[in-house]
Amino acid sequence: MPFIPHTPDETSAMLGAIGVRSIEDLFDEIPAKLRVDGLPGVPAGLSEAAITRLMRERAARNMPSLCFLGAGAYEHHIPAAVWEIATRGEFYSAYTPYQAEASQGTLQLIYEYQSMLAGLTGLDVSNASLYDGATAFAEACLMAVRSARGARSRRVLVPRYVNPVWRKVARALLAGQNVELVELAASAGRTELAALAALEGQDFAALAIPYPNFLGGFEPVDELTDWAHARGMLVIAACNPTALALLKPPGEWGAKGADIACGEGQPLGIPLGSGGPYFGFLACRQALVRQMPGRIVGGTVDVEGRPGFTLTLQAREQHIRRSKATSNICTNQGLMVTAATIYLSLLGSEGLRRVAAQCHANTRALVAALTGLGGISAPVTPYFHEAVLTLPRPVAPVLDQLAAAGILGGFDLSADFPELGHGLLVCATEVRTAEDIDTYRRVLAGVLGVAVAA
Amino acid sequence: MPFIPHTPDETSAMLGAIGVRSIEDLFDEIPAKLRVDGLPGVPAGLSEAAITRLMRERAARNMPSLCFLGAGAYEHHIPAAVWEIATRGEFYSAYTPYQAEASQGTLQLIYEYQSMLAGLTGLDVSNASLYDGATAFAEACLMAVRSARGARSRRVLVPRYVNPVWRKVARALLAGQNVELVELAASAGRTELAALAALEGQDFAALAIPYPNFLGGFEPVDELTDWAHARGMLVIAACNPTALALLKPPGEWGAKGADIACGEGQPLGIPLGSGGPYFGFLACRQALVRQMPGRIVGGTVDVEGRPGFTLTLQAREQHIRRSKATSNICTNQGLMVTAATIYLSLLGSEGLRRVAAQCHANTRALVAALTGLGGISAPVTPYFHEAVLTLPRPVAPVLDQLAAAGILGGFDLSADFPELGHGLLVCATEVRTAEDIDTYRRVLAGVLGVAVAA
Amino acid sequence: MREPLIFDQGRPGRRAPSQAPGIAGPTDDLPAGLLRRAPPPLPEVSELQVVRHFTRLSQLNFSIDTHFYPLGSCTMKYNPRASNKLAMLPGFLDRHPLEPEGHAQGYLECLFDLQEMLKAVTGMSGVSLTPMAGAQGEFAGVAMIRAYHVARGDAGRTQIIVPDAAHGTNPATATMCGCDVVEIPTGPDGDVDVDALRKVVGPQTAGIMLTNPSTLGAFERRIAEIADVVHGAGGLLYYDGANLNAILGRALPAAMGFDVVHINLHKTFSTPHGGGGPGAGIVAVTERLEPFLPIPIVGRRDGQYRWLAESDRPQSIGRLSGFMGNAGILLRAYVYMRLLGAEGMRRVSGFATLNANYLMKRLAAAGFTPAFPQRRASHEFIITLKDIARDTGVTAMDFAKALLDKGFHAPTTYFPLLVPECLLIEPTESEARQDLDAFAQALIDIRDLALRDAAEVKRAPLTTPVRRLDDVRAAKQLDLTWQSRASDRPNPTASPN
Amino acid sequence: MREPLIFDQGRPGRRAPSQAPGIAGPTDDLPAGLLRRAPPPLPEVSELQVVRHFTRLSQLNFSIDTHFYPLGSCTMKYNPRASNKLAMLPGFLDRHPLEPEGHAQGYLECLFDLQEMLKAVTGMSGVSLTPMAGAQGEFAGVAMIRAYHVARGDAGRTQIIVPDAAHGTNPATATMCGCDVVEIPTGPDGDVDVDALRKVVGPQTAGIMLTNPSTLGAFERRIAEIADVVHGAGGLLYYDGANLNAILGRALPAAMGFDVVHINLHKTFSTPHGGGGPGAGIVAVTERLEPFLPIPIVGRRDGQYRWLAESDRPQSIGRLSGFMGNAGILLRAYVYMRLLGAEGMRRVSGFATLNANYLMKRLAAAGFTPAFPQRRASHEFIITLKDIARDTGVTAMDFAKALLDKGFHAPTTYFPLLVPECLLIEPTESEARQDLDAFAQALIDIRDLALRDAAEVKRAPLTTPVRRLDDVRAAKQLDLTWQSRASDRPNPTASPN
Ligand SMILES: Cc1ncc(COP(=O)(O)O)c(C=O)c1O
Ligand SMILES: Cc1ncc(COP(=O)(O)O)c(C=O)c1O
Repeated sequence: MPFIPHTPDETSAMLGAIGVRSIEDLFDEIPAKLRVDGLPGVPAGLSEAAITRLMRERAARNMPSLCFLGAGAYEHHIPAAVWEIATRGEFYSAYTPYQAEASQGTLQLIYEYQSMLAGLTGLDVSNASLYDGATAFAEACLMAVRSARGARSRRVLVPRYVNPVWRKVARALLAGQNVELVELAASAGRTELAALAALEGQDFAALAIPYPNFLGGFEPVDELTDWAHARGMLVIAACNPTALALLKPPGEWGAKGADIACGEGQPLGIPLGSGGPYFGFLACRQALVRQMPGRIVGGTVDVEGRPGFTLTLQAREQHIRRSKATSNICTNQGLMVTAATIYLSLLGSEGLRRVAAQCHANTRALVAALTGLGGISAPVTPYFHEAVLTLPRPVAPVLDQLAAAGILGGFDLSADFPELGHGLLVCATEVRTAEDIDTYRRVLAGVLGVAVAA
Repeated sequence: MPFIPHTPDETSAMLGAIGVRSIEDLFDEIPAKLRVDGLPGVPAGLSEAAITRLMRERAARNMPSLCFLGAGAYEHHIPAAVWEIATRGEFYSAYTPYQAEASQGTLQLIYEYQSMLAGLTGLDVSNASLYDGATAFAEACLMAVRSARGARSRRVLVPRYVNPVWRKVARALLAGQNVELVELAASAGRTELAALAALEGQDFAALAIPYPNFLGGFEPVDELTDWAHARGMLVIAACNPTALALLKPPGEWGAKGADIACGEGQPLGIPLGSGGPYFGFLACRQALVRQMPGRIVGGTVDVEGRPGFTLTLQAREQHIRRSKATSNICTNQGLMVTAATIYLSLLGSEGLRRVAAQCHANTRALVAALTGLGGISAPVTPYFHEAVLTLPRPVAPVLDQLAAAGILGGFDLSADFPELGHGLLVCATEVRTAEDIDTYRRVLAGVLGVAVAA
Repeated sequence: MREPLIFDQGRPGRRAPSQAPGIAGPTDDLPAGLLRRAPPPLPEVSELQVVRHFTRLSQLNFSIDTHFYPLGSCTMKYNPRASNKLAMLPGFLDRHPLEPEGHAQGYLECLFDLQEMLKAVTGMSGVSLTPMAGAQGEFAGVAMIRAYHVARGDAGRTQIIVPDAAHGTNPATATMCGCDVVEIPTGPDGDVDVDALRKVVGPQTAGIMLTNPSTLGAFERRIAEIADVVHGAGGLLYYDGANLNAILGRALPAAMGFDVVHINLHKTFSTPHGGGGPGAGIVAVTERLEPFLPIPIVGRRDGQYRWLAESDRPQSIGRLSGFMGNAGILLRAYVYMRLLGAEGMRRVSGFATLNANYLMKRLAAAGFTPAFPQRRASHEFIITLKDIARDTGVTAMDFAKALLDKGFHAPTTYFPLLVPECLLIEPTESEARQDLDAFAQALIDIRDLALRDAAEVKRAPLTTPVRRLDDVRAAKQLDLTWQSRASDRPNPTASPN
Repeated sequence: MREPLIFDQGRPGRRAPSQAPGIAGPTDDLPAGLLRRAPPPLPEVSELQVVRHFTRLSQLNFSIDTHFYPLGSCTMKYNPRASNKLAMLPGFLDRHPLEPEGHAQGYLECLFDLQEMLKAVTGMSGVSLTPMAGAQGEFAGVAMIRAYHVARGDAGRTQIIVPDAAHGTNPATATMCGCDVVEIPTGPDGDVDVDALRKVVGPQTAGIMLTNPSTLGAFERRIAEIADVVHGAGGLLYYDGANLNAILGRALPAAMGFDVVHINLHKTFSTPHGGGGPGAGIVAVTERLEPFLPIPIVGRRDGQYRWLAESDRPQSIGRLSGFMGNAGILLRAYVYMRLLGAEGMRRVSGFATLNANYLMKRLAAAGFTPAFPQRRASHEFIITLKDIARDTGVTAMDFAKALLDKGFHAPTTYFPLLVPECLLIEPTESEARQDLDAFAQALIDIRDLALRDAAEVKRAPLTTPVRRLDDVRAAKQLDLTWQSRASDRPNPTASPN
């Protein structure tokens, strides 16, 4: 009986103290016909040695590849210190800091995290995390609808090149509340300002702008922001946090800046991890803070006047406000935020800027190498850190052949964005080397039957 | 400049405070002709990302094998908790607990370790570790020579089937002090009591008995102990600590028990680790404690009478006694002892007994499986946890073929112990399964050209 | 000792240089108007400063690994270190989520096996692992209930019934799904008031959300009747599996009549709480809701594992995460479940229940008032301190703070809302009797001190890194970022930009 | 809060069952007389109890990761987490040491490269990685010196010269090697008294053991002259590399005239001190000592790495460990050295020296007395508190304890022995100026308090888990095991069984 400390003697003594004969007796309020004796579908327990061996065997079956795939999750260097510290028992096995005095470690860390995210996004306040980028995007839309002056509209305008999965998730999460996403037309990888004219007179609560967009391209953020603000809409920035080290923060877009920023926190020290856990971030202007979902930590003082930290603005949350809460979120992604805060501290602004710049430079080198093969073009420029290639033939079989050679060649865009032709989204983060890029070039040349110099 | 926090401003301010112009100036006491400008043999620094990739590639080149090799280092299950806790910064990055009040964690842990080792060996006291089993064996011999009444002799009697490397290490470490190891004759894998008669009249300071011996066999420990004690010799037990969960402890050998126990701590939660770091343990009777080398922790009280722990009996050690110290050892294997103490706590006496029993049962199953192939015999019985097989042909090429098939088949005894013929020392610890053993059987059958049922 | 903010430890230009590229690549092709003018205000610190700062911060926390943590409804049991270590094997950790299925068979096999075990422990026939916490599992469940009604052309069913003892996420979820919440009361014995339930069901009923045992720590004995009433009215039953630890291997939600269930893997299956997550809130359903399960789901064909997506499940409520939920948490739960096995799971509920009943008995014997003294405790129970609060002014909150000084994390306070001055105490199965006894003694000592010297209790905590904090000030004079402090504006709530 | 002994937390029969085989195999073939009668008295505890106990114990320590730790002569610099993580990769960690070389090329390549880098930083021509700590490196060095003389038929050279400032391991090593120790004094300027040296050298001289800079924190300026004297007398020079951090990349021991050097990798190359080890004390030698290096050594032939053993090195002093020294520590040092690179190594010595000189200057300016005020500090320096001790009775030990209360680990106290009431302070390069300033301020504050209220200083420490401990009692009433406490015999030093 793993993880149960009771000796037979203790068990009897405890049963005696309760006044029952057996543990079974403690379940006597469960109607007999509901009780079951065992769990036929569950195998017998394993020792830690046996499960260790099993998991190692299974992990070894997951073949490692040279990764040129991004599309929302990015392979960055993660300093060893990040997870060695984040998995310390005091962080790993604590829960939401309900007892502030016994949780100053987690609380101060979240306060520092909030400060870092506010700084990165150029906004005033941040929450303590949401589940992931996709749900943060959905929550940002809901928050905007709740916040929009007079809430005339439940529609959110979304450029075409938002992450298509995020759009699906948002649709699933917004459907119940009848919030609708309306697509804003685009061409050549970015929103056409001309398309806005057709929308005049229509009501929207908000405009959500990806930054960079799913294709790595740039929307005209300043113009879009001013256009939306002029029409009483809120502006949501859906951004890559690494990019924010280099790019103008949403808080500085246009004349007044975006109102809300959200995104996927994975690039900030979170392993690819087969898809999760990651975390979503959400920041906003001070004026909107009472519409923010999720935990928020604030500074205060104790009875002796010493500074300390505590959960605050809890009246927004489900445990207080119940059906009127800003969201149903309770458990969020605390440990991931712990890791991200350590990551951001280790990188600092200069380190993160270099990571961003090197990602970008590597992706440029990759684009140059692959378009150099001939027959491949890169239709979307400028781009940041991720780029579209148009191949001379269907993408899927090419990716299969690359995968067989141990290369994750990118994301096949043809299903989501057929207008791009045989579109392939590629990415080379700062961890890719010149040799890696050359390996890709040579293997792709082989797949496409192009002759290259070794 | 990794790991140096100074900003250029700080550096200048500090140089200014010192009153020099540059860092180079701080080295002005080094005669100019001794100064060098660079380190031509050292490559340029790498980022953590680059060294991570390099080390992963190199680690991946170290092929994993199914291990039936022991010979002094054993593959046991190590609970995940052991190293997750042992590598916590507070253990990992502290040093010898010179400031007791600021090191109660390490001190209490060592006190607990000493208690566990005393319990396992059946002796009164233990030190806080030596480098490894081989050096602990050498230190035990030196300690015995120092302790032997009147120190009539500087010779230590050693049965033939002590780990041959330990014997070499002891020879290297004892040579300077003119302490000599004298081999005690043996046959059929153990010391012959009859051989003792030939030694009557000779002087020895101690007799060092392996337990089990290098072949997995048992020496007649009770008889040898009594024989040695009757002749004024001290008795040293060189033991496998896992075995002590099952076997009579040295403190109970013969009429009076062994005087000193030593051994390799690796089986107690230390990874095979390509050979180290491991740790040596050393325990003894209370009367000998002042001849013990290495750190020792004792309980005491603070000024308020509260119990606490501190390094004690330091007058034995080099930093106080200098050339008269019991040993030159200073830094020992603290972190390994940390791991071993956690390991022993997790296993407990019942757990460690099961590990020992299962190792033994697996080795028996292995011996049965392999001798069942025909032409192979197991000449040394009884054995514990490791056994000698005699193959029908030279061992080395057989091991090479097994290795090519991913099996570490055991230790070739023919160089060290030619009297055993084509001797192969095999071991199947508790982590080997019935399928593993069958794999070995089938592959060996193939190598030897024997037909087996699939 | 206080730990300064990491920002205050920095110096302009200080870095941890190993962690970033030595030189940064060119960015000359980026539009100048899009470049950042000033670097983001991140800390400028050395690697040692970072390690030291966060190590020190960690030491300011109470946690399972350092303290008994009987936080009711949260199941703060031992988190095995093996789960962490094995989920972080490079073969799982370094995989891009969009890698081809052929590269990920080991990982997919774990998830598939996990799905099967979760069916076994719920009695349900379909599982989706994607929800990232209990609340998202609730969302998935209610959304499926809605989708089911809509698919049957019964779109008018928009009411979700919720008992007053329910966790806040239940009504909040109903709202997120666009439903209206109808609250029903708890009877004096701790069971739902079934008569009240009968009164509110009808053609507008989408379903009911229940935990069983409830957050009152008592098993809902009339569950079969409740199921009949709700099903009879055309509604479905949602099981909030936050309390599954109480009945694991003893009773199956499906057999109780539930149509859908979520399980907080971070509770019953002991994945870490991480200072506030991540968790996992997998959902399991009976056959009729299977088509609506959120995607992706792991399927198996010819011994190969594959993702089931939109095309396989056209009626799905859709995707709830960017990739595949909290994958690493699923792996941790998988390791834990395999370590326990079927027999171990039954023991979990057995000993969790033993610990709760033992502690309740001890406290009752010492004069404390269980909220439902006539009932068995499930894996948790409530004591109400209303008498002592009335007599001495020492509240549940004061008890909570005084417990911190005695080296115990406090139980859940003031939840469920219907029991005044309550402590919801969940010891979990992994705590030893001696620690329960010590905890009981601590409560007794605090109570005795309250009777002697109430003011002294109200001074607690005295030994924590800070003493009692001013929550009101935190909410009134918002100080949510370091930037707001650095600002020299008089009102710290003003935007620092 | 005090943490009870793990033994006292156990209960008979309690276990952590996942960690051992479910059933134990048969042992019926073992001779009955050899079986243990009673199980060994190990703790009987749960997995959670173990995790909690050792996590709590860890928190009672000061460490680099939590505190400034200027312990002179020990080089308590930041230990990169990357070194730990990469050395623990399964490909290194799970390898049996006797695996065939063909299976271990990646590991051997690391060690080979490490050997080459160590040659570069010492200027020597041969390296052996096998010694497991500085003291074992010293042993290897002196044993090689002895072997060299013996091989030349000059066996009468049995004296090892050691300055009075030497670390205790130096004379202890000489004794272990069967040599006699001849101590020579330090001159008033901190350099060795060369005249005294001249007097003691002769045909009996095996060699001299020196650290440079010495443990006094000063560079031995007359090192070339010393080398000439010793070499001229037929002896060899041993360099104790414990202080290599001071001159890394600035001066090479070989160029100074040394014949053999050990390096404490756990100091200069930042492998963890681990609460007392493991370390690594590699040795490097000039050509004439190469044949005597301890084995094994990593060689390379045709791009394949292999172990050099007895047959390759018949004159070797032999083996010093059961397998290959502290392999995992060697890997950690390798990672660290690759992270630094040549330029980083020079910066290490530069900034270590900057920090030491800055702190010495600050303290001198505040009225403290450096032991050698006219000298540059190397990477460390000494202050002597003899005046204040004389005036107030507050000793170096009192200062050390008072520093703990201020959140600093104490410097090394009372070493080297020749400076009265001394603190040997080594800040290392990884500490920031602000921490040096805070440390200086703490010393100033303690000094000021000592002048005002000596008794108050002598009460320190007040904030540590225990207050000042009774060392005399510890040595007199020996309490070395839990068993000795459990015993009801009046004398706790008596044998318990
Ligand atoms: C009864 C109950 N339901 C639902 C939840 C919500 O689960 P989660 O926090 O995982 O979203 C919780 C936990 O906090 C709970 O205790
Ligand atoms: C100057 C000096 N020499 C030798 C040693 C001994 O090294 P180790 O402790 O690694 O055996 C030390 C360290 O403690 C030292 O400081």
